[in-house]
Amino acid sequence: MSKINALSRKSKHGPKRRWGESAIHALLFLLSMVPIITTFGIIYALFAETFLFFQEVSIIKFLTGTVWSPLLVPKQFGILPLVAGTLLVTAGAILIAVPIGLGSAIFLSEYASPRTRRIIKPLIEILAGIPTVVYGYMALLFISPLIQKVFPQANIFNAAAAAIAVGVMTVPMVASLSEDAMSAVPAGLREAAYALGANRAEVATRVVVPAAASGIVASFVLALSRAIGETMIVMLAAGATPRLTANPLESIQTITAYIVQVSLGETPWGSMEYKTIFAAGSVLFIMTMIMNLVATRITRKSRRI
Amino acid sequence: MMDQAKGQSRARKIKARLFYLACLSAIIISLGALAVLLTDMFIRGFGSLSLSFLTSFPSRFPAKAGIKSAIFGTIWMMSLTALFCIPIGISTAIFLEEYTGNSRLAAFIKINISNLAGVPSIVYGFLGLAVFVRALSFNRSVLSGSLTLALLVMPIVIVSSQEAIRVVPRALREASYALGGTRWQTIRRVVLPSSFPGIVTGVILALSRAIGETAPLIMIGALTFIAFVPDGPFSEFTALPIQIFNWVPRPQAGFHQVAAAGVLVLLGIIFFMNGIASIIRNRFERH
Amino acid sequence: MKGTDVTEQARVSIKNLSAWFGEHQVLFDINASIRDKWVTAIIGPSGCGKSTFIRCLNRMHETVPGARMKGRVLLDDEDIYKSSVDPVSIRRRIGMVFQKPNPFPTMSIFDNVVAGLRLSGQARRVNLNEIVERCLKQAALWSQVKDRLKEPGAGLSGGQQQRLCIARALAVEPEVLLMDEPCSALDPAATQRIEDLIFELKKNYAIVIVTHNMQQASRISEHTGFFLNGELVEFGETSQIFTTPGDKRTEDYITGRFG
Amino acid sequence: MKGTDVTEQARVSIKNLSAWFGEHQVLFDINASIRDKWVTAIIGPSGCGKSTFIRCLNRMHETVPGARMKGRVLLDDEDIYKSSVDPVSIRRRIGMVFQKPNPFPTMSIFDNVVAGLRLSGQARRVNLNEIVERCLKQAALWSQVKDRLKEPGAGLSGGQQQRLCIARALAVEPEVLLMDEPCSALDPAATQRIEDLIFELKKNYAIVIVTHNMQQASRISEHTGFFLNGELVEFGETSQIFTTPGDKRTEDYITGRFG
Amino acid sequence: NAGDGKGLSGQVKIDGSSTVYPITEAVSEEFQNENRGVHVTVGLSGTGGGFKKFATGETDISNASRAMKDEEKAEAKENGIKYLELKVAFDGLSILVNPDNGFVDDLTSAELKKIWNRGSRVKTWRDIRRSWPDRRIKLFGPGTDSGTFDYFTKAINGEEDVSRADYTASEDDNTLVVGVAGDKDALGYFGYAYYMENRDKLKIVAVNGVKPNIKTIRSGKYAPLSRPLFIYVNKKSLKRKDVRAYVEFYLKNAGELVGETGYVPLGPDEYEEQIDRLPKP
Ligand SMILES: Nc1ncnc2c1ncn2[C@@H]1O[C@H](COP(=O)(O)OP(=O)(O)OP(=O)(O)O)[C@@H](O)[C@H]1O
Ligand SMILES: Nc1ncnc2c1ncn2[C@@H]1O[C@H](COP(=O)(O)OP(=O)(O)OP(=O)(O)O)[C@@H](O)[C@H]1O
Ligand SMILES: [Mg+2]
Ligand SMILES: [Mg+2]
Repeated sequence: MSKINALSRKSKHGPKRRWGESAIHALLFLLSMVPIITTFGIIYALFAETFLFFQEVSIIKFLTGTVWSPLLVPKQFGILPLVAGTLLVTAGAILIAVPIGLGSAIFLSEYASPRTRRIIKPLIEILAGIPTVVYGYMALLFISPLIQKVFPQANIFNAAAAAIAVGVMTVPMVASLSEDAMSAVPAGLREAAYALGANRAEVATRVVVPAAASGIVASFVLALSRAIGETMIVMLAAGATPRLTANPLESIQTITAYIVQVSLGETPWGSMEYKTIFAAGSVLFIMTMIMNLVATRITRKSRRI
Repeated sequence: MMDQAKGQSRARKIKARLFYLACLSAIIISLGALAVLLTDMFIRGFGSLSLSFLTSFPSRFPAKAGIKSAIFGTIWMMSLTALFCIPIGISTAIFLEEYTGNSRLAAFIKINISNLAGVPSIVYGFLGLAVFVRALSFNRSVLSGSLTLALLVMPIVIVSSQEAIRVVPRALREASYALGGTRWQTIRRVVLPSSFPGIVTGVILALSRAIGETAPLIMIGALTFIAFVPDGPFSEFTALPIQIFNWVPRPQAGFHQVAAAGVLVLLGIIFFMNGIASIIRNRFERH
Repeated sequence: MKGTDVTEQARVSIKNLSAWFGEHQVLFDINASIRDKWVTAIIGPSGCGKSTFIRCLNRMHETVPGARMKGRVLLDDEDIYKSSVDPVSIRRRIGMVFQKPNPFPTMSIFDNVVAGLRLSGQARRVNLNEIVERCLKQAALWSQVKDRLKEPGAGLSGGQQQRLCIARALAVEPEVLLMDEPCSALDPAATQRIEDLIFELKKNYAIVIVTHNMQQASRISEHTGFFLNGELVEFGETSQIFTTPGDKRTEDYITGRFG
Repeated sequence: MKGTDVTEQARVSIKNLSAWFGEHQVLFDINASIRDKWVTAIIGPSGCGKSTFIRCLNRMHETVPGARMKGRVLLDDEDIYKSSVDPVSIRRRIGMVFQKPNPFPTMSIFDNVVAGLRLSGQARRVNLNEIVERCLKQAALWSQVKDRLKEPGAGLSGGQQQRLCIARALAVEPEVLLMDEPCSALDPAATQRIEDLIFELKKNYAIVIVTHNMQQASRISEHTGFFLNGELVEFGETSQIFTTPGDKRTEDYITGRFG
Repeated sequence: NAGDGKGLSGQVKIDGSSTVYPITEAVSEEFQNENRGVHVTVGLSGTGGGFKKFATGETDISNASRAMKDEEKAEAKENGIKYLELKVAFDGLSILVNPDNGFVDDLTSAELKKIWNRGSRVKTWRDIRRSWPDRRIKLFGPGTDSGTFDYFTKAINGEEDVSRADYTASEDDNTLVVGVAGDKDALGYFGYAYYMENRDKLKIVAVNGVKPNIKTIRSGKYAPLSRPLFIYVNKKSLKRKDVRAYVEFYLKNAGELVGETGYVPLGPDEYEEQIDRLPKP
């Protein structure tokens, strides 16, 4: 055959190519270890100090105590008020983000014209780009006074204002990811439903949303973990009062806000008070990890159907 | 039978209408929130936006305060963050999609990544503090900050790159294999170019997230008065969100305006990055 | 064009139908009529407008963004495009089965069959078990799935899924059944079974079937329409079209000179 | 089975080939041989294993996760599955064209043609312009694209894209050309052009073409193999298979009784 | 990077209290304007965080809203860090109420203790003085990790970190301003500087009959709520030209700059005295 072919045949067993392929494979393998190393790094960074903390404070009391006042005399280390504050804000945020985000996603994927969608979707995604410091001040200067107008007994710092701001902040995440999931639902399914005499709303609720469930749930989970981990908004708007309460009109403190408070505060490093932030950080980490594992389970299950 | 088939009952029609209205109000609320936020920022901050605002260092006088050091710090930090997270993120995505199949290792890495995606940003602050600031003695340098943020946004890059790689049609890979392409050649010449728009979108998404992050930087001690431009990766730095956070709690009302102007600049940068992303996307998707 | 002289027994009449996607016209002034209790086959090369044509018959065409049409489609002498007519009710009277089997993946076999009834809220007024059994039997699927009605429909084989989709279409008791290449994703045995099924169904319905398989068209249909580039080149009795086509292009296509 | 008495002029010999996807066997003990400068057509109903068969001939089968095979495939008497053989070099010697035209969307027409050469690093050593012109001419595409070689390949029509893919396959100078339903996504005119092209190409190559169009098989091929459910029911000279098939199933299929 | 102006170059690292931060920031800004070659960084890690870095030699100067504690001194000693404590200003903690509050003009230390002490049962104004109305008080104060809180609890309740916990806390004094300004039954305490910037929105309360102002704070007459603010300087660093220049600049200009920030400067000769205390180069 021709010259080229002779060349190609000569180079085909060439050790160089084989070597290059495996070198690349090895390199990619090494770089892929970064996420695993990161996880171990986080565990090390949190748990080493946490371990020292629990040599001084009973872990049972820590997990079951209902008063958190490590910086007040008498010091008490019950993490529950911080956990409650975190969950209160998260729950409120989800109550806002899920319906608004999902509704927006359905509107974009089922009702809006492609043109409208092309314009609106990036606009909504901008909301996700606004630094959360800004939402924090919105919550304090704009949302909180509104709340006080409706509920005069509300504290100027309250969980509700923070929750609303966190909710608004996570709306774009839910909207954009859910919309992606819904757009990915095969056109065939929509057509099948239309052909059976379904109207648009029925197609959306009975066919598209269930078929996109795993993606939608994934967006909820992401919103949830962003809400749990949100720091600046709660720090600015929810107050700094650890309190075991379910009343969203009261001032509370979340785990994240506590961590920032201490890391900017006057507590001597290395003191037991300072170690509380590692213990609190560990609780936060474990909370989000459990949530993620559960969510992975759920999405995997709904994907199987 | 004809009666049933007559069509939608009134109730169905009303329900459909209400559902439509509910979705419509959801989108209006979303956009309304955006409008309120942006308007508020504009009203507060627009007056302070000027060339000297961009070219001055921070000051205790709101009228003189500027964001030069913050802008340079942010540029430094974003560049380094991109430098770390893009190659590692894309490599990991390639490895997971093209090399591992359904192995245990792949499953383990994937679980790790989805967990990391949910880890609160402040926890990355602990990591950055313990590992980069202390153990590796990078102190509170640009390097520490960008490594921390790179790890923080790495899952976003990985997952979106994975998705972009996954949707490259099998037919294209087969075409390459059938022409005698090796695995890496196929990835390099066919898979990566085709998934490029998706990867760029993911990277921009990740960097937009990184650029507004405050909490992890506070954790590594970056909340600092800095009136100089970083001169290397080991230089101390400040960044836009940090500078905003520094100004907002001040007693003088002037600083609140300056902070709002800082937010406008930050939004402008995010806008600009998204604009570039969509240009790249359109350019490549047309092909 | 030949063979439009069958209007008198027509269930569906198509008058001067044209259709567009955006600016791109894909159907040009189609006239045809669909007879009750007959199978009408639509053949033609890929992209000639077969799918678009039958999607105009139950107003599915308009669900595509940017798509529009002109002309009239009469179902029992009533124009289904009249503004007072609800497209949703039309789709209920004119059922459709698609090329790719598309059972609802989140629903069980049982729920798939009654999905149409549930949507319209009729489910409460009727005996669902009975309907599911009847429709699955009609679709020749009952014996294979009767013990696993609660399992997801996506777990069935391709041919079974397609029969499930047919059962689902039958459950809303349509008057006309449109099928867009229902066998093209199926193996020979499954194809055989669907063909037998069509033979049964035509006793009660007017059936329109798009197919790229000429042998299939000649086996199962009474009427055949041949489309080319958006035009209905020829429409008439199947036996006549396949033996003495009136148009050179039809002949070329049928004898496999292209397509 | 009949007609395996052609081994003497064989370019490719297939011996006791079986293939699986996971646990699912899709080819059963196939024996056949592909003659140089002849066109071998592979026909059979959907899902019978035609694609799997030709994908075993250039080791593309093994790129599918979970796929495996048994048996031998000899190219010029050398077993391509021998452990010392690099699959990459085999695929270079045995080119392939797919059912759906799949030009690389990110590359220009020019780059598409030379993609194979670039992959192997040969591009530097040869005159690319010459090769592009020769291959596009061979693929009967030169006159239509010579003024826009820098434009993206995806901007061409379906038939042009398919010819571009053929040109791309030719550029690496394979010895055997496998084509998996290359015309099924094309319109009649494009099909005609590809058939003409095959007629030209067979002067230099051994060609294997999968088709679901019996007429096409009879028009263009010297050899025909009929697959059913993973078995090669019949293999022999085309004229003989289409006039006096040796197997009842072949006859049923060819006369359109199923499929 | 040889530095212009006076030709100095180098890096001065400062960290510590957020209370002292505005003063050091002002000094640094002016210093940087004159010495572009020197890179001054002022962190905000809190007094404790600042001392941690100071005691390991990471920083040259530490801002402190309190004196160094024994364990912190011990750590510095362990690391061989010698240092100089310099007083730079006074801060007066102010007690504030809403301007619409017509009845609270002054409070005694005892009343404050009654309000703020651990386990306090004061719920309404009436619980403080019989003549005051029977409305709920809304209490605002800094977060438990701030220097202001530490100082206030020590001065009023007698022991550091002893306080009632059921008040509205925020780390951000500015949001406390918002809180007190927004509620007519509010009472709060925070730094004098924040009052100065928001005089129109707040009403200041005399303590033990003394209203805080520059004079009363500096003289200590505004007792017990005026406190000194410090910087700590590493002696080894002080041998460096850049650090020395910075510290001298600090003490020379503090008198003027402290006033701008809302804090209370020392008397002029007090700054002179401290310059003299600096070891000779
Ligand atoms: N959603 C769409 N948007 C724009 N053009 C379309 C769309 N669907 C089909 N077309 C175009 O309309 C024409 C007719 O398409 P149609 O699907 O009706 O053909 P068909 O005969 O059913 O083909 P096939 O046998 O491949 O299914 C084609 O040119 C096609 O490209
Ligand atoms: N990637 C795959 N994984 C598992 N099974 C497969 C895969 N590809 C094909 N099969 C199965 O292998 C059998 C043969 O498939 P093949 O694609 O070879 O058929 P074919 O004759 O080419 O059909 P068609 O005419 O539809 O292209 C079929 O039963 C098919 O379901
Ligand atoms: Mg079609
Ligand atoms: Mg095939």
